[in-house]
Amino acid sequence: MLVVRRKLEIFVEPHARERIEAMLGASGFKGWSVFEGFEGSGAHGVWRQSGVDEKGLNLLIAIGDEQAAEAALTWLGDYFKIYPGIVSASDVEVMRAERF
Amino acid sequence: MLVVRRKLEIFVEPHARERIEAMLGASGFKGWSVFEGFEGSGAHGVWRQSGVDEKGLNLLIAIGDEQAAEAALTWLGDYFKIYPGIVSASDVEVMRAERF
Amino acid sequence: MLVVRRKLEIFVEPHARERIEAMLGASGFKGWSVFEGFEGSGAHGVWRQSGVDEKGLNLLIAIGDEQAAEAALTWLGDYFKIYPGIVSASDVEVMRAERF
Amino acid sequence: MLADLIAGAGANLIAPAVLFFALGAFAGWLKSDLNVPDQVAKTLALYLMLCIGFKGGVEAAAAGLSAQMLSAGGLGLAMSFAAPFLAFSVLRWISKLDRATAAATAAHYGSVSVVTFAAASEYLRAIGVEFGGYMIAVLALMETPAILAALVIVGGRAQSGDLGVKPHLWREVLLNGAALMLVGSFIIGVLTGERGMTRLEVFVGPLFQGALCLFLLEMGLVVSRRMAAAPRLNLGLVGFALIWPVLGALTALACARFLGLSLGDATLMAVLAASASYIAAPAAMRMALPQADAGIYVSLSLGVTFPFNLLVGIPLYYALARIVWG
Amino acid sequence: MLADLIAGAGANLIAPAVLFFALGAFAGWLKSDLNVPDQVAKTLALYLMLCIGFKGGVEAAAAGLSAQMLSAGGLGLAMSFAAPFLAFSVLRWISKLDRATAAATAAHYGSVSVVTFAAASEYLRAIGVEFGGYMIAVLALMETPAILAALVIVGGRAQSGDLGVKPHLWREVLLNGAALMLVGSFIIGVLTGERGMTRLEVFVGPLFQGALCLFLLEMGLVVSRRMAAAPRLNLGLVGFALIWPVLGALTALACARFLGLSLGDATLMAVLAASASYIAAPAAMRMALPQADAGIYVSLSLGVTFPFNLLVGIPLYYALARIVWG
Amino acid sequence: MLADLIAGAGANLIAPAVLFFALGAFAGWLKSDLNVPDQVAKTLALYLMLCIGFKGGVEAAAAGLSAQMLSAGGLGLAMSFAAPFLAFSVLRWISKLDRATAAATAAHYGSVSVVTFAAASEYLRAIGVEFGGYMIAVLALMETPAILAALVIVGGRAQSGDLGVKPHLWREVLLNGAALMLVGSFIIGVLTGERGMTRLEVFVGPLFQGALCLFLLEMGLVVSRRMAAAPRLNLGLVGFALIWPVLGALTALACARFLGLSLGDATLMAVLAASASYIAAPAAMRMALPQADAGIYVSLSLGVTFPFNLLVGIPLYYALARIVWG
Ligand SMILES: Nc1ncnc2c1ncn2[C@@H]1O[C@H](COP(=O)(O)O)[C@@H](O)[C@H]1O
Ligand SMILES: Nc1ncnc2c1ncn2[C@@H]1O[C@H](COP(=O)(O)O)[C@@H](O)[C@H]1O
Ligand SMILES: Nc1ncnc2c1ncn2[C@@H]1O[C@H](COP(=O)(O)O)[C@@H](O)[C@H]1O
Ligand code: NA
Ligand code: NA
Ligand code: NA
Repeated sequence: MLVVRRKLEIFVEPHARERIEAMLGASGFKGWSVFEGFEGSGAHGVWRQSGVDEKGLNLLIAIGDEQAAEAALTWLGDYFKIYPGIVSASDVEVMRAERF
Repeated sequence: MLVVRRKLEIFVEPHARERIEAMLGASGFKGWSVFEGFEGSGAHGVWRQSGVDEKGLNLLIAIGDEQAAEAALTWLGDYFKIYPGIVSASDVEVMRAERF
Repeated sequence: MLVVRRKLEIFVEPHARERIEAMLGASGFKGWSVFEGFEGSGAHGVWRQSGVDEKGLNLLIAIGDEQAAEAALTWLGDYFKIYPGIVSASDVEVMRAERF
Repeated sequence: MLADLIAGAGANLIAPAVLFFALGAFAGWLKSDLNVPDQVAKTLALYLMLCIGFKGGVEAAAAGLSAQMLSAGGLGLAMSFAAPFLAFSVLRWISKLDRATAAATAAHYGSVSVVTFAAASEYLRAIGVEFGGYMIAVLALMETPAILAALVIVGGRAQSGDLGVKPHLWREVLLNGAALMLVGSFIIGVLTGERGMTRLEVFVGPLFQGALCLFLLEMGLVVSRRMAAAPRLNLGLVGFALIWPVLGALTALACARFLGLSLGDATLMAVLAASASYIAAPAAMRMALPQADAGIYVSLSLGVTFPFNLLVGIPLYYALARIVWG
Repeated sequence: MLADLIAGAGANLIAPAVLFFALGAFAGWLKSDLNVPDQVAKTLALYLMLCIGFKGGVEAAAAGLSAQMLSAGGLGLAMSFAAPFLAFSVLRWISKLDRATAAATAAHYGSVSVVTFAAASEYLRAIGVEFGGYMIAVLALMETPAILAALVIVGGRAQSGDLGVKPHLWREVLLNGAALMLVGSFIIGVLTGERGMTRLEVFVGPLFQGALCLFLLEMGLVVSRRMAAAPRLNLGLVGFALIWPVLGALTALACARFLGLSLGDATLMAVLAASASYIAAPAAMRMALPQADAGIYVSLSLGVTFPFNLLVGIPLYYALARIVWG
Repeated sequence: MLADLIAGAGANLIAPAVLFFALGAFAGWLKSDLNVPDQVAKTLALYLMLCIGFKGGVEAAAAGLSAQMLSAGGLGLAMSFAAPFLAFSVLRWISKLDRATAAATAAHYGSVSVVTFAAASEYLRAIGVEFGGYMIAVLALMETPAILAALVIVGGRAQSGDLGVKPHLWREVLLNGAALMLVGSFIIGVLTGERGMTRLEVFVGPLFQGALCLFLLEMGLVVSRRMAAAPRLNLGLVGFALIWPVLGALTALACARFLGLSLGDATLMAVLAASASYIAAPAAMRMALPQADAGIYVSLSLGVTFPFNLLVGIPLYYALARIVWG
């Protein structure tokens, strides 16, 4: 009853959220969820969500099939050449294969 | 020192949170954590947490043993027949086996 | 193009956040992201973020190499002997190996 | 008369709160990132309940029990419970909605919108028309019966079966936060009376207007975001969302006249009948009738009826009331 | 006298803020989803600190240095540091609490609750009793010593060992946000004096009451949620949480009388002695004494003593003070 | 004259809002956990826009169109577009910044800071100097041109290529939430005029001061956190961040004098020229020039120039204006 699918966890600056959601849809993902980060650190330094300056981080979680993940990772490969952030991929098991 | 356990990530509408927490306890999970989503998209359309209307999404993360996960997935299989949301399962390694 | 790295998901009380971030850096992680929990349950009872009392939970997600994960898990093993919380480890695939 | 009506409508349209709603709708339409953070919007909603409830309670305590009050309460209860049955039939007749979605939509139109009520009472205050504090109690009474009516309509057909939804549903329907805040603040208003009011005067008075502006800004944003995503609203449904409120208001005015309510009370009664719930009802319907299409019922009540009432309905119902009251 | 006491208690019980606390507790007990979002609740807490600190500072600047002020400060410091040692012994004697939990609980009762203080000063203002602005400085002075005392009591026994907790702990104890806000606003009040007050009058004055209502609503919710989850409170512990405050208040009144404080100052002194911390102390204890059972110390201070003081304690201590002051 | 200047500076430094900024900076420096939650800070920013815009709109409506208004608008537009070219050259000359970082920094200094403007207008109000409501429109006009200028400077060199950033960028630049709120509230102010003001008087008036205090507290925290993390600010860059504002202010004063603006308008014009954006510009630059170093441009504008203007600049520019205006 469980089938294996790919899960992407994409960490990006808030300004990219909309573009990346559009990309996910275009890549073949049928759904995704977005969460807001609180603080963090990376190659571009530390940040903390404050409401005063523009800093922040969104985590987009998207579960989909192999092809969708492939397409998204290719796009993100280009994206991360110039913008901050990271993406991780892993296998997860889900129910209702037709939904992903 | 690390042992393998099952991690469930359950994405559901806020009104179900309490019921699902009760179910997790009954299924044998000894702990779980809940996060609030910011926006997302799925078979039931797009949503965004706004504070004005009732939209929203909760992510429940629960790590437990095989049987607990099995029981929860069975319950969720029925639940997702009528309510929006998804669940993903995967293996993770944890310390202190007796805690899960 | 994708390489395998270790992902830690660390659930701790907010007062520990700063210390654990320092530890992650010292362990060799080059980045991490922090999220705020909403409610949850565990061996130390139930909690809910309220703004009135001091309760709360932070989820730190850190992706790094095997050694960094090893070092962090050792530290956390001691930490969880006396403080509430859990950690889970799993393998994920990332791009740009040199960044982790 | 007509000139009056137009002047009234014009005055309503340049009220700051209404303009902030328009600003929000405009910004949402342009896909600007303007938004009121969700926790703040939730608090503003709570705060509006507090003010409306508390002020109503203080005034009700000062006025004491009256026959008008009982009449208004009875009328409200009856309309809220009866309306969904009628709305259900009309919706099934004019559209191809399935039973569940039609029942859920009907629940929304039988129930009421607190923000529409708030905007209406500000409108009446601005033009100096008096109304009873107990109208807040009527508002509270009208939230729930419509939801129960929808459940009666659908009967055994609800799918939510044995997933343990029942007790949660009852709690959601009867004890949802907004309703409790409204009723609780009303009772606190009754208990503390004028003494309490002297302490909270600034908090519930001049601040209220500003908070309403901010909240309506966010509502405008939510409305235009939702309408951009709304899929299948056909002409029949949009027509329903525009005409039902006016007919509801007329019915309420007729009954109110018959029961001898005052001009202000009757106008608010009409506004309540015309308004559609966008918080309590959707929350209950998501739980109880998950097979119903939320895209329909929220789009209609929040996306069509709410703006219509805010921009046009309120001054219109008042104008109609003035005609009836002579 | 007794009639006065009862009247005072009655007046307190129908103060809006107290009633909103009751509403919150009631809603929580019914498991309603009513709640004040956490970021807003945190901001309300910060805002209360700002108001209390700033108003106190302005008043203290107007009054200048005085012997009363020094006496009150010295008394507060002494009581806050001494109380935990006594409370620890009592707790070990009447209950089977382990050393760490007993010490942590003792720290809570030596420290103070700012919201209780706020409610008490509103109570005094409402009945027209004056008190010195410097009492806010006393409040600030009393937050920390009790926490240090608890660490002294437990001594080397703390487990937190070599995980680098020390510097974080000191920062938490001495520089926690709430304390800094209170002291900072007090100093700003002293520096800007009446000129600053004219600018912030509305912000720190009439608004304060309303914010207190909202905050107490959320506190009521938290209290009843916590009590529903609280496990092992035996009669001895509950008795402690009810009787210790009264004895603390009496001791404070006696000392205050001896030192010649005014009626208002003495009442607030009693309230401070009677109140138990529910922010600073738990935060420090979670860090420093993780082996102590937070289920005990927070349930007692927030779940039992806080409501007791709010509903009964404040008018009671004032009545006792009036007896002593004649 | 000098005595006046010093007195003015002193009065500014003990304004509550400035002191709360200092408290925040101090708390941040001590690494206290004091903070204003992000959603509330965002709402405060929105609220400040609402107040500034609305009040300006009401006043502008009362005053009607004037030549001064057009002059001020034209001057603002011209300065905002021209400044980045000059700043870019200076920055390239005095520092080793790469083109992208220099252009991004230049955009910040051509654009403006609303909070600095707010603090300046409070300063003028406190000392009784009048200024035109249309200065808010000038403020709004000055936000964007500098950002466009930076894009012109970098030209084809932007890396963001074909990732679909263009439409999002234009929306960000032209329709960012803060700008829309400011302009929208200004228009609402114009439309509702005095009638709207009577309704919102308390909300946009006495409350504003308090909200500014809370917001500046958080700004102080952010500034010191950021400066603690800031890496490579050399003397040249810090010098630029201190001297450029003064030269900008002087230029603005000269032009304003030439165009016949009033003392108050000219002071605000100088403040606008001297201030550097810390919201609109960074957001646009992160999108459009991701290769530029945000550590540089935000640290300079938010970490150096903003505090300088708040603490020293505002009274200084006013003093200079008084010298010029005689
Ligand atoms: N190894 C990592 N693990 C988890 N989150 C990361 C990691 N690296 C970067 N991030 C997140 O992504 C943001 C931007 O990354 P960077 O481009 O490396 O600065 C960081 O501030 C973190 O919030
Ligand atoms: N493939 C997916 N990946 C991540 N989140 C999803 C996915 N599908 C659905 N969700 C989340 O679950 C919510 C409800 O799902 P649905 O029932 O498909 O509308 C969506 O709005 C998303 O927030
Ligand atoms: N098995 C689990 N799965 C997910 N989260 C957990 C689990 N156990 C504990 N937690 C989280 O960690 C917090 C502290 O854990 P504990 O020390 O077990 O009380 C809990 O309140 C949960 O938020
Ligand atoms: Na209705
Ligand atoms: Na105490
Ligand atoms: Na500028």
